[in-house]
Amino acid sequence: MRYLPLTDDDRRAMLARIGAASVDDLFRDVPPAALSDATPGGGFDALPDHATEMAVERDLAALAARNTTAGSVPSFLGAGAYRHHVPAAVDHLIQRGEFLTAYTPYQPEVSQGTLQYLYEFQTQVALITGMEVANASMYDAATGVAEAAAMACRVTRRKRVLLSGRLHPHYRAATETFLRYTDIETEALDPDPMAVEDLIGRVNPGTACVVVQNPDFFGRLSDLAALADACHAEGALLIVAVAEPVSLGLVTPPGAMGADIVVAEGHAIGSPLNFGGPGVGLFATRKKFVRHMPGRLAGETVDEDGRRGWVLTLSTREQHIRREKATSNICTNSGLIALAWTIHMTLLGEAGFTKLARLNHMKAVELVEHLETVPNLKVVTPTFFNEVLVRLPGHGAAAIVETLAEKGLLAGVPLSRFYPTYPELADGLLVCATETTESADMAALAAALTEALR
Amino acid sequence: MRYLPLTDDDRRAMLARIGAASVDDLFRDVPPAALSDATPGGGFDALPDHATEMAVERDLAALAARNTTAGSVPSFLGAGAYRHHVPAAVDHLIQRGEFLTAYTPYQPEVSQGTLQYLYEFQTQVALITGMEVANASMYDAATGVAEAAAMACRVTRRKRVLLSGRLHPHYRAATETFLRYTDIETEALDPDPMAVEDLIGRVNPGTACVVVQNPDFFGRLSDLAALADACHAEGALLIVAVAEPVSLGLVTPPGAMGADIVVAEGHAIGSPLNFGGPGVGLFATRKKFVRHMPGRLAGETVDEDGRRGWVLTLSTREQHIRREKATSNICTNSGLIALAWTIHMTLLGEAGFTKLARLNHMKAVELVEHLETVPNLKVVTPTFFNEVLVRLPGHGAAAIVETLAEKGLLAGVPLSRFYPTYPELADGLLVCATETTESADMAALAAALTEALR
Amino acid sequence: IEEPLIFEQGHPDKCGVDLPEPADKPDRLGGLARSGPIGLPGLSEPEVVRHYTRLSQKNYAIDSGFYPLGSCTMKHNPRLNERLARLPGFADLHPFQPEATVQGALAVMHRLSAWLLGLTGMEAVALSPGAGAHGELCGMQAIRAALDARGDDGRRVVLVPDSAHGTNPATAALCGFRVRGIPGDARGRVDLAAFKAALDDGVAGVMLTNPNTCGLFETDILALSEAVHAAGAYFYLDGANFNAIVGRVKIADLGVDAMHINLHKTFSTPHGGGGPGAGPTVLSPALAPFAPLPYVVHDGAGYRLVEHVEGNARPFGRMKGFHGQFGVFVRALAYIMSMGRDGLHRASGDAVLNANYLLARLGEALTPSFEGPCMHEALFDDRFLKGTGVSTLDFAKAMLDEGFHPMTMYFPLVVHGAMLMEPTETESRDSLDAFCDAVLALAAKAKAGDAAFFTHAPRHTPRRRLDETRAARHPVLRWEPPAPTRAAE
Amino acid sequence: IEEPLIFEQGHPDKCGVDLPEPADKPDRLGGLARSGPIGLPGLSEPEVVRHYTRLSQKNYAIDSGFYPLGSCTMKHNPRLNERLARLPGFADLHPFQPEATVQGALAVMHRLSAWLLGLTGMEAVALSPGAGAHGELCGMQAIRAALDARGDDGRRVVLVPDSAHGTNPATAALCGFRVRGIPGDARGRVDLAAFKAALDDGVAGVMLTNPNTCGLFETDILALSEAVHAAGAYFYLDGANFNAIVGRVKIADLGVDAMHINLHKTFSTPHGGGGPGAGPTVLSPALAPFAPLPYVVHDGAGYRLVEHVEGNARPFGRMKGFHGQFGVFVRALAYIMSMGRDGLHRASGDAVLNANYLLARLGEALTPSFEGPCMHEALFDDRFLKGTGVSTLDFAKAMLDEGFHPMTMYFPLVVHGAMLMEPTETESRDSLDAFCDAVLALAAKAKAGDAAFFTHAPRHTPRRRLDETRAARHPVLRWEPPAPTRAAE
Repeated sequence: MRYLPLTDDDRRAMLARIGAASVDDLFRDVPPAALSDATPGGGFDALPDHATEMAVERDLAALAARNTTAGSVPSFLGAGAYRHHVPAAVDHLIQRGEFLTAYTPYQPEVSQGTLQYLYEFQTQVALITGMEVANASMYDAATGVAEAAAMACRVTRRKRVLLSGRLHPHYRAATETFLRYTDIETEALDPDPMAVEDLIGRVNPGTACVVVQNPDFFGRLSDLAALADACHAEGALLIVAVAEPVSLGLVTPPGAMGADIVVAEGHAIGSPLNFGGPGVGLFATRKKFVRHMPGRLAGETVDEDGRRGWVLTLSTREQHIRREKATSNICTNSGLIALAWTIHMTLLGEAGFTKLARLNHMKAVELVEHLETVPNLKVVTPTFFNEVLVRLPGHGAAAIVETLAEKGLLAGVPLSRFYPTYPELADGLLVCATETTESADMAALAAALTEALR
Repeated sequence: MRYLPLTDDDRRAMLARIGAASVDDLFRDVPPAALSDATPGGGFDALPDHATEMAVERDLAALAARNTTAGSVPSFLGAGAYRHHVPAAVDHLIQRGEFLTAYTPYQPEVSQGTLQYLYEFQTQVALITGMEVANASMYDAATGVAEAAAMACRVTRRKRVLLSGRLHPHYRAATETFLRYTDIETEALDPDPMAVEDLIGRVNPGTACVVVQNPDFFGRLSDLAALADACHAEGALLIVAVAEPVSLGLVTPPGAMGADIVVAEGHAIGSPLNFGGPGVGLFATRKKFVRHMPGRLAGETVDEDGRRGWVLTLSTREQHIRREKATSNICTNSGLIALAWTIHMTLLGEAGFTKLARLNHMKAVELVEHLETVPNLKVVTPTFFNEVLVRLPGHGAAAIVETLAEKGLLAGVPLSRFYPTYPELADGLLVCATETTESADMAALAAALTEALR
Repeated sequence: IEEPLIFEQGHPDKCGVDLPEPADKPDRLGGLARSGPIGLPGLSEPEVVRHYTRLSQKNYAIDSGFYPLGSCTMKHNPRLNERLARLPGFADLHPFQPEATVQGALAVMHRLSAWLLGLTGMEAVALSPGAGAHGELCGMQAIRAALDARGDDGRRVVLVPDSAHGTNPATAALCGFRVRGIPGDARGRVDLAAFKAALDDGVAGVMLTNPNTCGLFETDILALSEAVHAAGAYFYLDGANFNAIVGRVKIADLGVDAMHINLHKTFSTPHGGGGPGAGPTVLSPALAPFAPLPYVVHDGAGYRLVEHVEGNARPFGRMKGFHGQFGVFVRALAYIMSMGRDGLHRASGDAVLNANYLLARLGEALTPSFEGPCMHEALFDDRFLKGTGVSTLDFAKAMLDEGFHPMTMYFPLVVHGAMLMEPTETESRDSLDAFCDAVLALAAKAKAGDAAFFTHAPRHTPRRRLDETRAARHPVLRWEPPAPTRAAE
Repeated sequence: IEEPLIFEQGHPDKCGVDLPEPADKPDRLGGLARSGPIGLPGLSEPEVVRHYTRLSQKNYAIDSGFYPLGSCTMKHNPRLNERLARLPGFADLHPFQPEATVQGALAVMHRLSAWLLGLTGMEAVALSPGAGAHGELCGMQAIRAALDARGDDGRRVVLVPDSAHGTNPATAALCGFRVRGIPGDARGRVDLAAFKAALDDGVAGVMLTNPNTCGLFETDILALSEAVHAAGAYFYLDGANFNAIVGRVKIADLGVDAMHINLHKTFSTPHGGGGPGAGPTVLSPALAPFAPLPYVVHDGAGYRLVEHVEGNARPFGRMKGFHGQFGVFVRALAYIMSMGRDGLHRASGDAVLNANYLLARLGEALTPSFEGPCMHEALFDDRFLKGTGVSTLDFAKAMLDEGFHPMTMYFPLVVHGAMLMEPTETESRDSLDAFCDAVLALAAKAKAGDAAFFTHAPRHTPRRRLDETRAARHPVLRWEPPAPTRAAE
């Protein structure tokens, strides 16, 4: 067994040193009734024995081959997961054993590598969101939004959370689930891609926070300044979720529009799609709220010789110190995906990040031009970054998507996947373009949709 | 340009410090007539400008997709290149930047990693070949055989080299080419898979060395002890080439049969096929010949504090010291492929290496059983490791191979690829099995051959 | 060698990627274009590769040495798993592709689920929790949902032993529960009598770690779970220490209702300097109906991903975006298939053997907190340092200079100056011996009175002891550009 | 931390791979089965990963720092190239697959050939040489073949400047040539008059490096090549320093008949601690017919791999097994496509700029051997160390402690105590400045009389100075099991 270094000789010698008769003897504190492996007929007999590396590789490669990869066909899927080109250097570096196989940096003297990149990550997140401080990551944006809502309640000492109907349905569901058994009430508006939401009118002195997304789930970009003002006037916080972090290279950041907490999904930068996970939640806020913030924080300090170094800090907020009074129960987060994110961001830099954002937007503008040639199709998102909602009047978008998938084209994400109980949304399709989308792909989509909608 | 760190500001400041007007000014020693880039209309105008990573990846991935990979179809190709399963740890480790991007270990104080693995490599090579010492690698077996023949001439102070007709035709060609303009004569026997060669009868007092391969190019395993005795009786050296290093886990090693120099192709262990290159030449000999040996050598010593360490040694044999009197002109060799080889060998160890060899042999025995069911086909190799020669009387093997390739089956290597001027070999086909060959593949081959030979 | 921050070496004109020129069309941003620079530094690719290579060289990792961090299960992370997770057929899949185009990915999730259920004997598994603490939340929310479903709203207390991980009480609090501590006995186990006394009809459940954080099997586990159920409460088992018993003990046989499984511990996916992990949570028949969305089912037509309520299921909600830590699932499945039934059984045996070997060898000079055998962790306290002027922390820092990562310190809280060592099954006997030799030598040195050696350790690490108080008092959590010098005036 | 040899930590019972059980059939070995153990050590996968990770940590590399090794062109190695070379469509190809199944691979070879010809203006290219020295052999064998073809058997002398790499004379000797040295002039160039005087009708060719090993462009190169051809000889250019002029100078315009190109220098494939490299060799119309086998041609039907003599070609033979260093070709092509015409032009300019910047800054304290501008290397000698008791070697070893790899030392042989520095274009100005600051500080220290600091350097490296004399006098070239202790007696 290739992963196990002990030989039978080792086991014998070690048992002798311990003074035990056998390895099984070391399990003598386990009640015999609970020892399945000792049961005649065995408790695990249905499970296969170990397999060679060659066999495992063959087996799982065969499963991988049963999937259609997004890169092998024209693909217009977004809805919170965006396919970008990741430079090869990123994956090479995150696979270095010293990063990959380290634990959370509890011993800072031998973890400066992890701590320094987390500090760089925190700074980059703060810069692009326009916020003052950021933490060292959450699992993903959905859980980040949930934690942000809870944090807003701690900050404001209020118990009411208002969720926009244009928030990613997974962010909404994760937030509702997270808060479900607390004393916090959540109110979520209906998803209505055609109307403008009146969130300002719903903010009142009981509101802890309003959660919106920008661009929103239907692709629309909005100016949030008035909403921020309204929140602040009532003593509430504005939480802004960003599903496509690349947008922050071109669009006014939430911080500049008055957001108090910004949560973004970082997955799109540095990582492949990975069927949606693992992602990385970016989480930024104002400095004055930092002690209410969940998650790990790397901070600067000096060592015994006076040299600059980094440590995990403000851990009195955290569960291992504060236990049931902690700001969150989060412990392991998304360190390695944060590393991938920060390496990709560092490769991009100011020039690359802003250019990548502009390139995405221009691809989407071009995509919309193509789509507008399709009869029977309406582009309904007026202002957007790289994704728009189209409606296919009289057609179920899901069926159209399946038809096109059979023809080797991943046309977009049908709204019905998220809103099965809203028949009026069944003709809605989210389509997205990134720097990986070619003009020929767009033309193919327009042609295929034209035919399908005939 | 992503690989270039200087900014225009940097360039300006640096030019000012240097006292030059422009970068072009630094090229003022180049005769203007030779400066193609300055020529109006330009000397390089036909060449494309730089491309994005995304574009290069897309372009080359498209070329890669135009090939049929050996792993995607049943494959029985050998003839000096053997497809084995390489554990993922091997490629992971050789990609560590400290190995991948280091130079030849000229500064031993900061190159102990490279030097220690070369020492481990040399020891492993010596052990499996049954020899006393080995060098730190040659480009490949073909060039290694050529260098071995030249070395034998230095050792014996003779000028005649005798090559078996059962030597890999590339090894033969590379040796003839290498020695072509020296004062060494080479005599090569005709390839005759059916006859037993009388090499012993050709050894005489002028012979510097005899070069044979085991298993030979047609797959046959032979006992070389009598040949070794005959060579030594005449003062000649016996050079044994090994194309499939895995065979050394099961077969009596050349050293135990009296070889004086052993050259093997290491490619099959640790590396993917890579369309044949880069490979790694394993080169081992007797201790008394070490100062005549080509190539780099890592040797043990101690540092100023008395701690064990390694250095490149015996470099007085080498070109950078000895110039035109060097044992070889070799400089850069195959360090990284040697590393892959030694990591794979270390993972295998005694138990794994011998088992892998046995597994290969048993796969070949099974393959022969399958082939013997094919009417009109003759297996002509009597004793073998994992490859045999079959004859398809009345058929051109090359045509059969192409027919089967169209059906998604890589059936083997036709002898005509190497011996186009020997029509009597046109019905010969080399077929090979390794641990990656499944019984179903063998049955498919037998069925396809049965149909093709009907 | 000092490595500056990217902000100190970058320049906005540099760029480590080349991108095609965007088209020059009118934008559709509705006036929301960003104004002014962001302030990001730019570096070329060579600089980026060198920067992060150098940073990595300041880290200790399981690849570079022994890492006996108790309760963290720092075992070898096979590279096969990394290779397979990167196959384009797994890595380049969009989460919202039509089901027909992702049958292989759904099969991975289904197969992993089947293994986890087979190894635990449980009824259902929720794959989506993002890490161990998230899995705890999943289990406790399922308990809360079950209580709600039976209309039982009087149970709001959760029993948590004093030796528990901090995540346990934090999680319980997130579910609206109050925590009631339960003490341990002199044998390092839950005090059965005290436990039973605490079980009243206000108790929703108990959160127990087993093997517990003292590295011991709860010998009364069957009585405990029986009492829990008799009291109408549920039994949550913290699965952090599953590696000690995997392939030997079926969790269902212990009467467990929910347990999270850290794929990044027991099933060897890399910890990545702090994640991503994954915390699939197995559930008993009583809790199975409440498992969160999404999950994978298989029917005649193939695999389906259930993303909305259907059938008789009563999911308590959705915990995470998309479908969970898919990349981690691939790695864990590759590991589990590689080890198999027999390999996992041997692994837990070797993990326990290695821990007992540490206990035996180090017990000569250190002070074991409880009598053995231990399970996969050996717990010592600081009695052996009494009067030396050396603390557990000092002792740990001295280990760094010997080339070893220290054990977990000051946890569990139930012993003084705790040192919790978890060697895992992937350490060789040579490795354990080298560690024991070094620790015994340090212990001798401490006893010989050389306190200053310890209090100023480490000396040979990339940094010496860092001032954590300063970091917390005056938090500097991001780089800021230096104040402009006023040379112009 | 010491890392034992695998032989010292392995055990024959351990194994880092799992393999299926072989069938148990009668063997077909003809009695040639190996007897007795081989003596290989066995290690589990965790031990192997840790062992080689630790070994790597004892290496310096371009990824970890500045590596200004003159004449070696240690530039950044992009990871894109590594990724592409590992695509199964390139990595998992057998060299003897039918041509129809490897059209993409043949296209790679054809495209790389087209680039190399476009950048040099030459007529043909032999891709197969395995490294630079092998490429030299290719070029010189082509010259020999051309002489033979014209029946010219009186020319057996090759002119080689005294400043040449050792491979030049070694290669010439392998082709049956005698070497005649030619001296340099005070400007660090070939002495044109002496050169012309040496050119007689016994001369087969000349082997010249340009830019030369003093880092200077041979200003008389056109006169030199004209004289060579006028004398009926051939002109071999050593391409080791091609990086200085790529994208600026067409080799054909210099009158060159053959030049090898180190793909692992100019075209950035990793050096791998000593290879594999590749040394494609470009040939003039005069030598093109003699190019060795195999080569790729394109006709209407697709790409063909020519492995045997055909048409009017008169190949001098075959240099290597299979088709050359294919994996290196993929990397080099990816690099060349990434850089393009404009990028390569800028790269050579930056490489020369960086070298001149070193020359300017270090020239303040060190002694440049010749007047600038230099090309992509800056050459200093040891005059600045005169009377300090510090040698070039000592100075280099002290640089190791500053975190830098030293320059090439004692080469070229034409200056005393040579220090040849090649920064390449992939170093930033910050990196060069840090290096210059450190070197200038060391120079000041040497001049201040602190010789012992240097003669005992390095101090902070994994090993201090190693006893090379002992290694050569009593060569220990492999591990041997320790002699059995005689405890039994």
